[in-house]
Amino acid sequence: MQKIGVFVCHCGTNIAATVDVKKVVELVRYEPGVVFADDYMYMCSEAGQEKIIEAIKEYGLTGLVICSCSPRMHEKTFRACAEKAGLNPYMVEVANIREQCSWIHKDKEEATKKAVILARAAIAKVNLNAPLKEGESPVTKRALVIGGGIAGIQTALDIADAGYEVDIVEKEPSIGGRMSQFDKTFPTLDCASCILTPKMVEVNQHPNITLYTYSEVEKVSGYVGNFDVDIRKKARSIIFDKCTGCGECMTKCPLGKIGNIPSEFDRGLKNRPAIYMPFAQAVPAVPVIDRENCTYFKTGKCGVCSKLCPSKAIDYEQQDEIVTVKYGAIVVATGFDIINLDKFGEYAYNESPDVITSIELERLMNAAGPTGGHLERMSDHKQPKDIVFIQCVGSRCDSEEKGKPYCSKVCCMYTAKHAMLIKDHWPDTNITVFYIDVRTPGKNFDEFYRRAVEQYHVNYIKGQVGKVKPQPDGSLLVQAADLLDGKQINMKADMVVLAAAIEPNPGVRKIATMLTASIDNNNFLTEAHAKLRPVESPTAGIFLSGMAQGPKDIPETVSQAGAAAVKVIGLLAKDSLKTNPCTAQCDTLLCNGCSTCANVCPYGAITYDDVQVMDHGLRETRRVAQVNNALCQGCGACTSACPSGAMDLQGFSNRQITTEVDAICR
Amino acid sequence: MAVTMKYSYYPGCTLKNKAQDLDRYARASAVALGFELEEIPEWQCCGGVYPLATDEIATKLSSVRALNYAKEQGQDLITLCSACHHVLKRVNDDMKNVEDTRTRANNYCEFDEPYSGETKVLHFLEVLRDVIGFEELAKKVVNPLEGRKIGAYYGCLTLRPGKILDFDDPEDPKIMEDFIRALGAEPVIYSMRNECCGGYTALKDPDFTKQRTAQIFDDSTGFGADCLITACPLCMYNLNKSDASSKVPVYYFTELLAEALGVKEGA
Amino acid sequence: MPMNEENKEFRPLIVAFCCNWCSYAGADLAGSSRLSYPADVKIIRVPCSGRVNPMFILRAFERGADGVIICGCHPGDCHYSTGNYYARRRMALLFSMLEYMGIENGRTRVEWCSAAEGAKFSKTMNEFCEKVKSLGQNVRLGDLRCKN
Amino acid sequence: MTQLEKNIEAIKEMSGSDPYKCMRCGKCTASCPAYSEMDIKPHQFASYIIRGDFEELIESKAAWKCLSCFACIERCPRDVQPGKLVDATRQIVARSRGGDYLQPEEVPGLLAEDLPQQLLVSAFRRYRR
Repeated sequence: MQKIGVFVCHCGTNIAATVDVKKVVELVRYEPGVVFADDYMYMCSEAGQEKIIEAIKEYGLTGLVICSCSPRMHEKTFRACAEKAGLNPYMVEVANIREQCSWIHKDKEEATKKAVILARAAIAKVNLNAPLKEGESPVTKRALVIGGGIAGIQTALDIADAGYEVDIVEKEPSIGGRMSQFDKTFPTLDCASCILTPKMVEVNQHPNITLYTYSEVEKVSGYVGNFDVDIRKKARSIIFDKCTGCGECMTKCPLGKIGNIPSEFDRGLKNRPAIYMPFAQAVPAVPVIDRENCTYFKTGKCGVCSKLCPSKAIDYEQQDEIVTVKYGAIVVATGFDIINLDKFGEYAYNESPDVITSIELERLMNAAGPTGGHLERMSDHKQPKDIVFIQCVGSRCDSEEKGKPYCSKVCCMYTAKHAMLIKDHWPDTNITVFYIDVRTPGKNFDEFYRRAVEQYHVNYIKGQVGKVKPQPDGSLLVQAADLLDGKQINMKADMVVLAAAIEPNPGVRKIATMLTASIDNNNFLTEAHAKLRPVESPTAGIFLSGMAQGPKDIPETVSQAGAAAVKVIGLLAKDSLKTNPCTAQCDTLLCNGCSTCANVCPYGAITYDDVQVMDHGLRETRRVAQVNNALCQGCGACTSACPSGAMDLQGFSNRQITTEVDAICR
Repeated sequence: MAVTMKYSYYPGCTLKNKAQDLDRYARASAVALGFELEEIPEWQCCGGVYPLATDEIATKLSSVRALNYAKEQGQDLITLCSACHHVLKRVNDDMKNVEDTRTRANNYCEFDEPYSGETKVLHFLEVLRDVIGFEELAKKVVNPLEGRKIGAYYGCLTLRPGKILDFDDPEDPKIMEDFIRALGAEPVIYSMRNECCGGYTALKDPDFTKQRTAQIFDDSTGFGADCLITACPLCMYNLNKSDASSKVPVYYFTELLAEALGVKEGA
Repeated sequence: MPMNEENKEFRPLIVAFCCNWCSYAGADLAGSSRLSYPADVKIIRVPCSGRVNPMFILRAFERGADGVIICGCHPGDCHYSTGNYYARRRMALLFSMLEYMGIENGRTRVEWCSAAEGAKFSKTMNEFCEKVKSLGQNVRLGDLRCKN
Repeated sequence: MTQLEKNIEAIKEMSGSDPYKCMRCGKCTASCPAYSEMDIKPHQFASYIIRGDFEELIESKAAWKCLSCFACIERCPRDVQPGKLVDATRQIVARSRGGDYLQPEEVPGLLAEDLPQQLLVSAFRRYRR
């Protein structure tokens, strides 16, 4: 039996004016378990707390009920107070007789009656409270960043600068991501490489950062503060330490001229050799052999690169290697790609080489790109005179098979950028942009778009294009409608640029599954809270950075990357983590191993184990649920889903809530 | 492949009259390719257009009867005419997926067993592609149409709506081009191939239809087509009525098939 | 609840389950904004609307409650991501079963209320009380094992 | 429900299409081969229906000029499928007013020697109840 002390607060007149505090004390005094009851002007004050501590000691109290303001206000205060007196802090319950009683009722008799009922409910609950202990789990002071684009780079740099070790895993041979493919950035028009390359170099040279390029995350286990991650380092076929990055192998690879291997980095607008670096500023500046296409790997003959390499760095025998590393926190920065346009046959993307995507245009405009920055049609290498941009290709689309329901956010701005850059280089180009809506929220964004219209005379037409028709003369006929002027348009163009919808990198699904990080219907990672915890995954210890969480531009990505880094640093700065003791518990005698709880658990905190149980004198092996207290956040979803009543939540147990119900309904 | 495959065959009104070529050459080719078309007895006209209003029922019943007949024979149902293909596939989809239509149609028809979309409807071209295979077809060609540049004219009804007809990519179809290649000729790809010819407006607005068909001829011949093929009697009529300067001959695809298979004369 | 002899007005007994993160905070805001609602409403704090086991509701009716309301975060805003979705589906089923058992749909309700919606919380409670009042005293759900 | 909402509901029901999903992108109108013939353009059908301008829709000749080529239906990114709204309008006119666009008496004058039956059948289906 508990020995409970009840303390009723006046809160000045806040409570006492509407609730007869003395009467409450009198009425609860004889509740089961109550050995002491008193009131005081301000329970939360130093003197009030002193009163509580004294009572605990004098009466040997094992539980406290404080009738005062909301527990959201002072529960922590009173728990600390109890702890000071040597009482387990989880033996305290607060009856909210201010916000939920005195402040909203006028009739004193009625309010007093309600206050008594609320106090009784709290007393009944405390009778069933048990001391709870916050668990502790150590923190491995090392972070993993998955993805080496601008989001991953920025997060890694910020964490590393704070003094913690960070590893970046990037599946491509070089870090840099999408941004390294871009020409200029909006709305300032500074060159993407000029601002990105220094950061890539910094990452490479930072003493706290380890790069795993051409590598993938293979397996993740553990929980916040204690992740074990297997990283597959794919065989580069190059001895990393010997290679000087001289590039001799790449220039001499016979497939460079005749191989027809499309360069992934140049979006297929150019071919690359079988031994290659994606681009000249690649970090690390070490090539990789594409074994699928390499003649040596296909036929066992060739070996030119090996013969020519001055540092003898080529190793055809190299094998994939798996390393296992411990991390305290993981950041997902897997970025994006654009959707496949096969379902948009009306825009003739597969039919005509002169219909291109915006990323391809970035490559065509880039001085380091396949045409050396000279904008030309892929069909006849002529410079286009009339260029049509089509917005929202696959964005804001209701059909799941064709496109995406969301706005891709960046297309309006990069299209204005493209239009202006083209006009800057070749002022006599005619540019038409077909849009549904022009969306430019952001600092200096609308001004940027207006500049395209007002200074560069880019022709913006409201109306989605119906069809792009390749013509016998090699031009493209764009069939559209000007909805504002009310006319159908058949416009000849030399080049058509499609603003294809953005989608999360397809690999993110697999990674999210490994991390038990939730993703939404569009494969974007879900935040722990859409407004208040936007860079955290609901799974503790997993953080989000960049496009993996949703469409965003570079400045937004960098801010989010920094925010994610701060959250990681905040975690790594701790030596150990206090775990919320109000976690779920499984009664193995009742559990039937049905997996219902694991299916509703948003945190992947429930696993299954075979245990030996004694049931009616028989020893049996049963599959039962086990809760990982470090992962469990105490939502209780499993407890209501459990068909056998095996799952219960500490601090809010079935019996505790039921007894509260009983007390209220008495 | 079975020795002789048998299919229920729904010719439709026009193939019995103005478009006898489409029908005749198909039957001859089928024999040459080793399958049999068994014409459904007492078939009724499909109505030519699929009624888009969801509460229409009477206009769908003739198709339902044909579909059910094929089901009773345990055969797939073949059509040749674009319009019949369109209507039968869509009504079949309704019978499979739209409960209201299914219940009401079955109430009207009183079949021995209720029909709920079990029959597989195939366009003749789909049989060539999916059952015979274009490679197999190419092997059976005795008079390859070498040197001919043929534009496939799909029109609208064979392709759209792509999700329900499931015939080919409605915006970038390949089936007729692959068919042309199998016959030994060279397909000409042009963007008007899946644009409407004007359809039934030919009755009251023949001038409008002429504008449309002129665009089709201009575009296809611009890419070098020396003739067009179609599967639709209405497209055939409209294209033939054209007075475009770029006009080239138009054939039913079955005629060229029969020619390549060497069975045109006997048909 | 015993009826006051002089005052014949029926006062219902209403149990409200409020999730800690949104609606309990919303109730606090209603309080600090002095937006009144009847004292008939008694709130039980739970971590999440998804924690509300149907047994709690049955228990409340069994013990004489006239109405039960469950308040959670708005869909998509659940502190634990998905708890309120489970609650919504679970309660839809439970309420239809309760109706079958004779507990009218007006006596049960699920409502979303954010921490910023003090006014909505108060309005909801006022409406709900009125509704339950209009339905009158609940027929007790008796559990034979509990009969004394 | 207001009378307007009821009418819109009826059209939604009959067409199997939801005009409220339209985002006014105009891809239907851009694709329409009968654009020049239509006095109300395909993308406008959704707004006319939402506004309740049924009279104007019924008076327009657009419903009779639509080719039912399904280009708008195929390409609509919002699954509004304007062609279905056009057809529903046509049905409403034909059913409520008997305002058939084609009279049987006209037919002999329109017949050409090689006119396919399909054309007559389709036209009768399209233009009349």
